[in-house]
Amino acid sequence: MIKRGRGMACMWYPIGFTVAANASAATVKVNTDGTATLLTGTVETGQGALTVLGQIAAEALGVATDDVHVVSADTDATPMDTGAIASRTTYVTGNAVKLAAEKAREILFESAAPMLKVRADQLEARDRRIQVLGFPSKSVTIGEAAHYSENVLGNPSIGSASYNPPTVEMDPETGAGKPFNTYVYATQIADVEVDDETGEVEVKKIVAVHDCGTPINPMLVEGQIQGGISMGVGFALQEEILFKDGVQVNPNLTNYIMPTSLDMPELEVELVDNYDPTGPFGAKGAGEPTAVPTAAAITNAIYDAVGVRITSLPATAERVLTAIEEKRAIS
Amino acid sequence: MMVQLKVNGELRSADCPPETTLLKFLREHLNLTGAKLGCDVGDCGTCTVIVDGESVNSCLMLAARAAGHDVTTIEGLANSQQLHPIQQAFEEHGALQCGFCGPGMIMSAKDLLDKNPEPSVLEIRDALSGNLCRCTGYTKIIEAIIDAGQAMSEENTPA
Amino acid sequence: MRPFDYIAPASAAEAVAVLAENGEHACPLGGGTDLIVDLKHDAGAINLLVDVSCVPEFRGLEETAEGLRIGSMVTFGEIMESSFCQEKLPAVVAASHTVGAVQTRNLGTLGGNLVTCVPSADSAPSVMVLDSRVTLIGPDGSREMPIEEFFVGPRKTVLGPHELLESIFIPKETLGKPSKFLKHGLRKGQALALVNAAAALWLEKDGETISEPRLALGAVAPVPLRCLETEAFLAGKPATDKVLAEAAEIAVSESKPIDDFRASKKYRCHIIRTFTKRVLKRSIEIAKEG
Amino acid sequence: MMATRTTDVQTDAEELVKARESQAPAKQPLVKPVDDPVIYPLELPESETRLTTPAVGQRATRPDGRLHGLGQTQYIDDITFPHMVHAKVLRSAHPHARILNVDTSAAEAMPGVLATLTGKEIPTNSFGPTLQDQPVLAGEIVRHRGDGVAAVAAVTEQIAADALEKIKVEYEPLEAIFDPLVALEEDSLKIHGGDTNVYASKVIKKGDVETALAASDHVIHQQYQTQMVEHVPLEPHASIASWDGNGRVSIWSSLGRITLGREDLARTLNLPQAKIRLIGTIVGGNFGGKNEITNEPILAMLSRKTGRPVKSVFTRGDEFVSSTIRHPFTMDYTSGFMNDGTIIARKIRLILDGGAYCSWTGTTIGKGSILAPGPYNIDNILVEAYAVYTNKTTTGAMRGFGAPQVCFAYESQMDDIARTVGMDPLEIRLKNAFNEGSSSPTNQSLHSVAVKESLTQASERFDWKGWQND
Repeated sequence: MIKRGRGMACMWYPIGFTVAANASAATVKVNTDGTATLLTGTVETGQGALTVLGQIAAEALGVATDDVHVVSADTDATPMDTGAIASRTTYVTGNAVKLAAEKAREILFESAAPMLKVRADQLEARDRRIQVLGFPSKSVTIGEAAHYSENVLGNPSIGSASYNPPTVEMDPETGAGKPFNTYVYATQIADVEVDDETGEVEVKKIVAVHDCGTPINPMLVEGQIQGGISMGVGFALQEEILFKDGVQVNPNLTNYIMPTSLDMPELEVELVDNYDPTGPFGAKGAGEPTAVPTAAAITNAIYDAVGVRITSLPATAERVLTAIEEKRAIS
Repeated sequence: MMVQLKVNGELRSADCPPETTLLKFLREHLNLTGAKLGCDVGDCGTCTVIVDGESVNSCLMLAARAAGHDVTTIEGLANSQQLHPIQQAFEEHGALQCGFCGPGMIMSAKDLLDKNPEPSVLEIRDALSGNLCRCTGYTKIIEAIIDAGQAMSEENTPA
Repeated sequence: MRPFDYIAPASAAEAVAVLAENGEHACPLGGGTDLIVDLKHDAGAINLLVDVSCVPEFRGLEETAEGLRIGSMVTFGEIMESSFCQEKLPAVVAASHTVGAVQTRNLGTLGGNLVTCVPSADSAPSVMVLDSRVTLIGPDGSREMPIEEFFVGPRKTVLGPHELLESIFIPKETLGKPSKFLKHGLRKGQALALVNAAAALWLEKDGETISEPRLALGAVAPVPLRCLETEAFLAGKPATDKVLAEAAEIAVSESKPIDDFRASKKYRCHIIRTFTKRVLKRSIEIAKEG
Repeated sequence: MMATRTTDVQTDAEELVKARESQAPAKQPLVKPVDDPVIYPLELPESETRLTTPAVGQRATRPDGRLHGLGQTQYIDDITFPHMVHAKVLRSAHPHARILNVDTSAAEAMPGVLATLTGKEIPTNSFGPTLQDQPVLAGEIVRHRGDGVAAVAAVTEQIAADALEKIKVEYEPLEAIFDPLVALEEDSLKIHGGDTNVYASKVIKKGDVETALAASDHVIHQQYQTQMVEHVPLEPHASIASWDGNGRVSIWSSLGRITLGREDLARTLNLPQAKIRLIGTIVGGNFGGKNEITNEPILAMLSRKTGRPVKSVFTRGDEFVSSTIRHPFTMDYTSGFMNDGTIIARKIRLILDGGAYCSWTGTTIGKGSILAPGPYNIDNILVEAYAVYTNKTTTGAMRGFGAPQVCFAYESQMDDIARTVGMDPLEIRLKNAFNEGSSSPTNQSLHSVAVKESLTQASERFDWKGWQND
């Protein structure tokens, strides 16, 4: 018989390394036509990091995403970066990019101020223009300001900066300290069906609501969450490297069972409205935490469906059936 | 041995050892690197190309076996004016993350939509089950294929 | 892959001759979904592949007065797309649909799946329950036999050194016979079978009595297993849950499942029991639906 | 010492390979088509999402996404250089053994083989993000089956693979430990010497857990276990190294962190960092598995020996056996709570199966321990965590660094607590969840906290309250 159940799990997850320094540096150069180049030492590993970093630079400069070209991942050309790890890119590298872009913007403000006959601190950059606060009609284009700055004043608009999240060493006896500067939070809820004659679990739907601070690019955050859940589903139900005498017995994609398109449930993803004042434009991060609560949500739903507590992952059909039979034997 | 076949509408030929797979032939002899090697045994689908209108794992097919046949690869979908509707939809939906599964995924989608322009979600999932993706959870890929199917139907409907 | 030569003969006779000439060094190539994988791991003595996938005698779905002839090199994709198969052989179509994924089904062939002869071959039970016969062709001409006799052991068939599987024949009496195929794997997509099960049966005019029952199971024994004792028990019995439960126990006793990393023997026995009941029950429902 | 093969030998090898014409790939089509059938769109309009200001908050499309869809992205395996050769690594035949001798002479004698490499030739044969306990190629001891023992560079991948079979390695098998609980035992064999297999530990202590457990209305205990999991990036690890006439080496790699990668390369190769250029390309999936060097130093050495660019791409099997994987956790959770559902104590013991080498275990045990009590206000906490060596695949960074493991435990236990006191799973979580300003297990005051918001919003979207089981 098919039994249905639901289960929830929430989680918290830190951004960046545990206490250890994990700095990022960035350089932003505004070209004389108002476009810009961002140099970052991080690597695009699929998350969309470069798109997000470009959006952060664009936001700080008041231009559009497409105006910023991102150069990355070449030790001969790009500044140091701790890399695509620990869900840190948007937050740590993002902060470095924002600071670098702001430095470049300061140079633009200094050159635009005499053009507009105001003080630099009376200016803002938006919609590809540098304009007087409160008087948007009084403006020059960013290209005009950059050209004037570089080719007339001889002061090219370039900014470099770095960021390292502030932490406090942990006490070796108690762990007390501030290992991370910020954390994200999430809840996932699973709707499952369990075949109580075979132990097979079919995840029908997962609702996932995640906090990532400000989503710099909501589409990419959703993609992270959906992908993280697919890893969570595999962790919950199917995936396991098996050994016999120290030799892996299933080191291939035929016998290592990761979810295919037919094994993934319908996913409903939402973001919590949140803002972290320590992140770039309020952003935190989204990469790893997406995979964290899925397995517990699913095993809690299995309990709800058939009343058995799976304490050992993965919850394979055989394991679930064994638990069901043990429960029947007791009752 | 000399292998001659039609790739993306053009006659191509190259001399290759008989044990050359179609994947190796495309990548190393024709420099068409869109199809990828992900597992080399037909599990992951990153090498998917279309031969005579049917999608196949090019890592499991010998180039010699494909000789004289009509092969379509990811490089044959767009033209100088526009992306193929599936490529367009994948881009708009952010359906690809690391992108390594992308060319194979898009070729499987093309095989499906060429035969069934309005597939159900289950039919799409079934059509993609030979293309593993570790980044996306397949969600945005499925959404993109639904959109692409609609776009392709509209293209084919006389105004 | 290690170097080998390749030849694509134009006829069955030529294929047999080439194989005979080259002895153990030659190996026939069908869809390649198993063989190419094997060759990538270890080519052994093989240095010549004889591609029989396009040999005309091994191709085509052909309806004759006696039944349906399926060329051994007909792909699973072709079986699934055939409207005749969809109508008359739904269990074979369903089994074909569970083989690998679209790309492998477009390359992989019914004959290749049977010749490879792994215990979990998905297509085997579905054609076994339809009283299929196979035709082999070799240096000494051709011979025909019931499909059960074709399988000898894991990865071993009756095929002689230079013999090839030419076709699978399904007699007209079983075309359209109520049948069902079910598969239990570790996931839904691209699943290898832990157990697969096929059944075919008629109900007598009373709508209750089981007639000419057939049951075949995959991945439960060294070869795809036709459950003759279970069938003998079911023949003439009423189609009740109690009878099916008893039949399931007989099917378990006929099976010899293994213990491996995918599942324990105990679990496989449980699935054999459950799936025997389910596949028979669904077949009965189909028979009742007429 | 770097032994460089003479030009004569190289030329001989090339001649022999040419002689096997039918076996070596011809790199260019012999019949050049009149029109190249590859036509990429060049004049495509950009998506509005990329052209709109403000940029933040836009669902901006990815410039790399378009290239992925066109098949135009260049991953490492899509890059070739003139005269490039291919490397393969021989893996250990034992989970734990002493290497007595490695004889590569038969492999080197094969036509098409240009160079071999063993661990003894690596200038500094160790690396690792926390402890440098992992060899690039095993020198004296192999500690799991994924350890490399020798490498070959040859003109084709197949010749390189064939050459591996010609390498003779003499081993003295040693006792191996596969169970982390056995590895913890005092008299167990010590995989890296010393007096313990525990190579990382962590304690988190807050309040007085024993007193609070004694004062609890209810105490429940459960042990939870998780398994070894592989990242399965669709793109296997790949890299190319090319040494130039200025003594600089350029390395294209699927690494996700090039700055620290270059430090590791400089250390293992004993080269100034300025002599190394490390280029990250678009990585075909990382998930934590591409955060350490693998074959890069080997390829650099082989490039220096052969004078050729050298490429290697992991097979899918290498990916499982030789890259890092997720730590299995054995987790003992004891929770003390009151009749109203308030959790007042949580005592946790974590044992991490650390595999053969440390890799990112330091981060995993740290995050795992800090996060282990869950996002809840619990005044009395004790977490003790230990990572131990075993003779299995190296466990390292994987999406979540221990968090998915401990979340499975703490969230399973939350439901059991709810059931014990007769509360709904949502209510028990809302009752105990962090607020803005809550004190974390390490006494950190938390900001921008959103546990309750996520719980409420998810429950509404799911219709938790209106949901019926059937």
